[in-house]
Amino acid sequence: MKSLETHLRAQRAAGVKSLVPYFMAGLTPDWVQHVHAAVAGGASAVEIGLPFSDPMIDGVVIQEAGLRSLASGTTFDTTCSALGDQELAVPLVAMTYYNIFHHYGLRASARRLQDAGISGTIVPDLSVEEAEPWREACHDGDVSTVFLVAPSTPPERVIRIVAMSEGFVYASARMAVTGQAETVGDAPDVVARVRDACDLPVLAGIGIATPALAHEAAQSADGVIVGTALVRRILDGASPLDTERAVAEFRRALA
Amino acid sequence: MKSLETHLRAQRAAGVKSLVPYFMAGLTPDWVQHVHAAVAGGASAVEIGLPFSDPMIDGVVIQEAGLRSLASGTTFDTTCSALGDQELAVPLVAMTYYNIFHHYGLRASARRLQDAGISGTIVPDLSVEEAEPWREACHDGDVSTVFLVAPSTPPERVIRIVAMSEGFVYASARMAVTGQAETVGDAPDVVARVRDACDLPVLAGIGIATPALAHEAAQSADGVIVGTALVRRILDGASPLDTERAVAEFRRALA
Amino acid sequence: MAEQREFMTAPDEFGRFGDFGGRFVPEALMPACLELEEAFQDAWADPDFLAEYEGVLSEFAGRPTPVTFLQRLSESLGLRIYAKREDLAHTGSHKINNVVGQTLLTARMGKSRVIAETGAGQHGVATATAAARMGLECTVFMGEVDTKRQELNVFRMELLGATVVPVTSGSRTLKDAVNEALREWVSCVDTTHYCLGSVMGPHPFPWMVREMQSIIGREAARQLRDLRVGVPDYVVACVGGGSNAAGIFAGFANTGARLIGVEAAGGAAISHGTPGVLHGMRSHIIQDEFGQIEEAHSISAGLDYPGIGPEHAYLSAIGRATYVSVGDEPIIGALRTLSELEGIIPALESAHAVAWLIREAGREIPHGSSVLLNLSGRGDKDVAQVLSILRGAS
Amino acid sequence: MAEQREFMTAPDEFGRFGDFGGRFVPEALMPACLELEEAFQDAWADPDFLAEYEGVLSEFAGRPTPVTFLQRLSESLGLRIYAKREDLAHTGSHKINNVVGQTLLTARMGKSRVIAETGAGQHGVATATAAARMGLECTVFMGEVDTKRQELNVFRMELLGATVVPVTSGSRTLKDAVNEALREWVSCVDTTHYCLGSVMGPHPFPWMVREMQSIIGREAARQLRDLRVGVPDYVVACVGGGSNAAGIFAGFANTGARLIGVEAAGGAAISHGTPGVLHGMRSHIIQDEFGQIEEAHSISAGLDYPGIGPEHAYLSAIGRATYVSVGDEPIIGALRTLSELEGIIPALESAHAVAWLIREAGREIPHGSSVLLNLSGRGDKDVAQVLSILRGAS
Ligand SMILES: Cc1ncc(COP(=O)(O)O)c(C=O)c1O
Ligand SMILES: Cc1ncc(COP(=O)(O)O)c(C=O)c1O
Repeated sequence: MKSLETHLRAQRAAGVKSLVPYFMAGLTPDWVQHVHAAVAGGASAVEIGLPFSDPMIDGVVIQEAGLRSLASGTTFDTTCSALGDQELAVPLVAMTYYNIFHHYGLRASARRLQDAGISGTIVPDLSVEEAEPWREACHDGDVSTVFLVAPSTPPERVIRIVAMSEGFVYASARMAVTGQAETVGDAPDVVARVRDACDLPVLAGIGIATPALAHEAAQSADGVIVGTALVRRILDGASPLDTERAVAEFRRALA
Repeated sequence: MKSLETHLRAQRAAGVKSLVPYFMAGLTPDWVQHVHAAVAGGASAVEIGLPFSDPMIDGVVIQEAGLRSLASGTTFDTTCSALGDQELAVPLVAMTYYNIFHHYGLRASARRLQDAGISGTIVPDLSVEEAEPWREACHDGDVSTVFLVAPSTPPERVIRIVAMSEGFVYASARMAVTGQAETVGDAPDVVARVRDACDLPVLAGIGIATPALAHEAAQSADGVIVGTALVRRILDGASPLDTERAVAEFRRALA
Repeated sequence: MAEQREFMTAPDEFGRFGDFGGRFVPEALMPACLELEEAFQDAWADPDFLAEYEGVLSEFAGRPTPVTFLQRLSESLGLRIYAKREDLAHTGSHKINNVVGQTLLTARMGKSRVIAETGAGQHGVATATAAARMGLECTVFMGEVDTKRQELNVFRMELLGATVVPVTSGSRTLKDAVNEALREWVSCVDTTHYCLGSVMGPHPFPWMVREMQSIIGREAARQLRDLRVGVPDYVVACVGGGSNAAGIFAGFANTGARLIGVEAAGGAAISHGTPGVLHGMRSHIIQDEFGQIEEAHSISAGLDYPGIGPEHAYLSAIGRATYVSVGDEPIIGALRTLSELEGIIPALESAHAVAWLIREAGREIPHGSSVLLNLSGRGDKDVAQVLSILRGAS
Repeated sequence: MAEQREFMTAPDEFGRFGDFGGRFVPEALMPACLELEEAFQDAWADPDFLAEYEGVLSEFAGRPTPVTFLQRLSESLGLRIYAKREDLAHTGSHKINNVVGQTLLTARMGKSRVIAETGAGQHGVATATAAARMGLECTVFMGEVDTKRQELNVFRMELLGATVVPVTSGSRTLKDAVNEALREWVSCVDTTHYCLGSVMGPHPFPWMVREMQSIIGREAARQLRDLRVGVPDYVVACVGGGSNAAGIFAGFANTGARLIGVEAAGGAAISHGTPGVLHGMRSHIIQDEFGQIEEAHSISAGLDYPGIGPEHAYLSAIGRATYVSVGDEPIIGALRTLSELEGIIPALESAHAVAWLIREAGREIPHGSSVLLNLSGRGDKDVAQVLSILRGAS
């Protein structure tokens, strides 16, 4: 079992809901401090966005963050270098689009991630049908490949996806791109369907914008992923301390 | 024999070349004075243009004169009224497009012309094929219908045209609209072809812009028609006295 | 077959349809008109020429154009409406049919150049197109006002190798462009054919252009037979000079179909004009009390003509066809309706026929009637104008 | 027949053409892609559906489009050039073939709405057109930059009842419009079909769109047989996403004809790109050293795309087709040449294929060769741009 799964299973066993905040690599000069702040605020793991020019499943906030980050020269390498120097108490999961790894080379990417201490990836445009080469590239190391289940995913596909997913299963709360929503959407239903199919930790994400929604989603899920709500604050000028407080608020809501 | 032909034959018999200047009715408030001046200058007859909105065989000068005249309210009636009051020693020939008479009524037009002392018409868009109704309307009175022969007219048509033409035959000096030219063009040839076909007086026109050209054209023709050269002067502000002098110059060249 | 036809046969030897038509041109042009008449008659009786003409229309110009059943418009109006799709012909309207024929005839007559008049530019573009293909020189006369309103069409003609001459005489619009083309023709008639754009002008133009457009009606008649519609109750076309209407009427003149020509109210020579003589023909003309020709005014440049082809004046006089008129107001609405319901943006000209259908469905036209609508052209050329009208209105 | 074909057969079960293609989309869209694949396969095997598709293409969209022998261009280049006239199809390009098929499929799937991306507006106008005819709701995503450059096309879509959404993300051009359409699709996939405009995107789009465009090649092959040209030496088409090229290549893939795709130098995914994953497919993509997608830059908006359909990447890899590129400079000249010699103003996209012919006649292409040129669209949409370029240059 790769370390990401071990970690999250341990949280679940301990009765702790997992909280996975998302940050866009390179968005601000102090972006790494936000990652530390999130850990300090109670994150169970941190999702690191590697910016891509054409983020087709991201809403406007994360699009904007990605463009800003790209404009300041962020690359896969600069991100890994920045993270490789850090000591972080929780797992890191890279979120990006497949072309970044495809272009860098699959084995080279897997190695680079591992060297940087990143133990998982979420690649939303990498369907299970296309994932074999990437899974193989990651096979020998400790980089887990997380897959999403969507509200539209039919039962047969849920089985297939959870069979491939490592670390946890990402339960998409709604048919939508990343953003801030006012309900937990289909999260309970999707989580239930994933649970029927496997025993992996299941984290709900997409639109979980407030501590209250996180609390509600975590009634069924083993945890939540919170992206846009935090990135929005950073775009608006939030400091690492602000981030720590915001994450802590989510953590309290999950308690 | 209608009076126009009688008059022109008499000139020819007397060894006098006919000179027929053209004036646009209503072009200036004193336009009738220009007609008198032309007679004083030695005109054998005067061609009176009745303005028409769409003068398809006229060049820019006469077009402009026509539009100005129309803008000042000239109509067939106002023209006839103005002329009806005059005592003029030479025949008047109305030049216009067929729609003017067609709209006024053919018989009514013929009567109105005659009442105004106009003894001929030149209607360039009235082909011999279409002329029967007009000729019939003019039959009982003393209004002659003059037809044109063009450089392009083949011999059979020359015969047909001269057989219909009354007063004189208008020998078109060139394949062109009214205007000022630098040669007599095809005038000698057209005149010769008309002469071969009939004994009517033959007057050359279209582009006879200078006394020298009039002189040259009259070597073969029985006379000339001078339009644009005189109208151009009036558009530029010539007085009746100027017109008289200009006509006199043409007259001298024909002596 | 010619013997059985009662309507829309050839005119008499003077080019007259009843009291209308004829040949009212300066003597300088008469020989050219006679030559053209003879050349046309000869060509039109020559199977090789006809084959070439039809070949070019099918291989170059995209004929046959389809007949499209307008299902959604039909449902909304309670009619069965079939559209003859001249909008799909090369250059975007029926005008190409005529110019293909005339440019072939030009070459057959040994002439190397064509001239043409144009209003909005459709006939000019079509002529420039056919001339380019045939390697003929081409000069297009266009009112100066129109060259400014239709700058892009001027440029299209230039791209096609034509020279566009802005006409600054008279009202500087279509009728003056005709005058200017006639003036030019006088001076170059030996080498140049005047490629007139509608069923107007002196004989043989009204007849020749109708014949060259009658392919519309012949195709449509066959297509409606194939669709098992047979003879429609109504055949409806817009009328500027009248060539698209004449072309489609020709296929149905000797059937029981009611023929309807839709004029623009501001250029409605039959509805508002009187008999007169203009541009070489006797027909209905919009003129003032003194016989001066009036300017036409329509939202659609192609219907902005104060006359109408003489055969239409005749068909109206004998009651074989009916001419109605539609003002500018409903035209944009009709264009939008056809666009939204059928995915076809019609030319503003053609939208007049649509507007009449919308107005009269269930009134003049009983519900359930079958209608053949001639969609004479596409609206791409008009989109900028429509946009500026709608913007101005809002 | 399918058994005999070696090239341009169906992709494998994952939608791959060799190493290219596939289905790289968010899981939320996978069920829709699978549903579409099944619906397409089912429809495409259903004679009733095929009859309806072909019926709409012929009765509504003007198919078959003619093949025109370009006599004067042929003489000037020392070749025998035949043009397939997609410029005569309804809405002015081959794009209509695809959207007619996809909108019929949309209705068959019980969906009531389509969305589409568009660059210059051709595919958007085509989609809005077909949607109007079918009574489907239609939303078109268009980069904000393009909505300003192509204001009239925006208005055409609106006239056709579509909603045009300006895309303000990324570079605000075509590739961002695709992203935005995909984002929208995620949120409405139950009721909405994404009507993609070229042989790109996730499986089954590249295959389905090629099949829906292959009518071009099938018609052309038959027409060249009828003209006794048989199989041409070359088949030449411009390539943006690659749908018109795929459509015409499909008719000749299993003959000896050389297949040539002409890319715009500024968007030449095969000539200047490398394998990558974008918009749901693995193909050749123009990208920087970090795998970020670069903006394409071409004089013709329709070729302004940093990718290419995966089947072209495959045909290039196996050597069955050759991809060349032409810069912006000769394009206007090529457009003028075709206009002046043949009376056909081509789309700037199609002018790339013409420019390549002009450049290579007597060089890459031996004198005397027969060439089938796909004239993918008409240039009316481009005339204003050409005018401003020529004005700027003078
Ligand atoms: C599309 C279209 N329809 C109709 C007309 C009117 O001409 P006609 O009455 O000769 O068909 C024009 C003239 O330009 C036109 O462009
Ligand atoms: C006329 C024309 N040709 C070609 C193209 C390029 O698309 P494709 O390569 O899919 O044929 C376009 C795209 O808009 C187009 O409008």
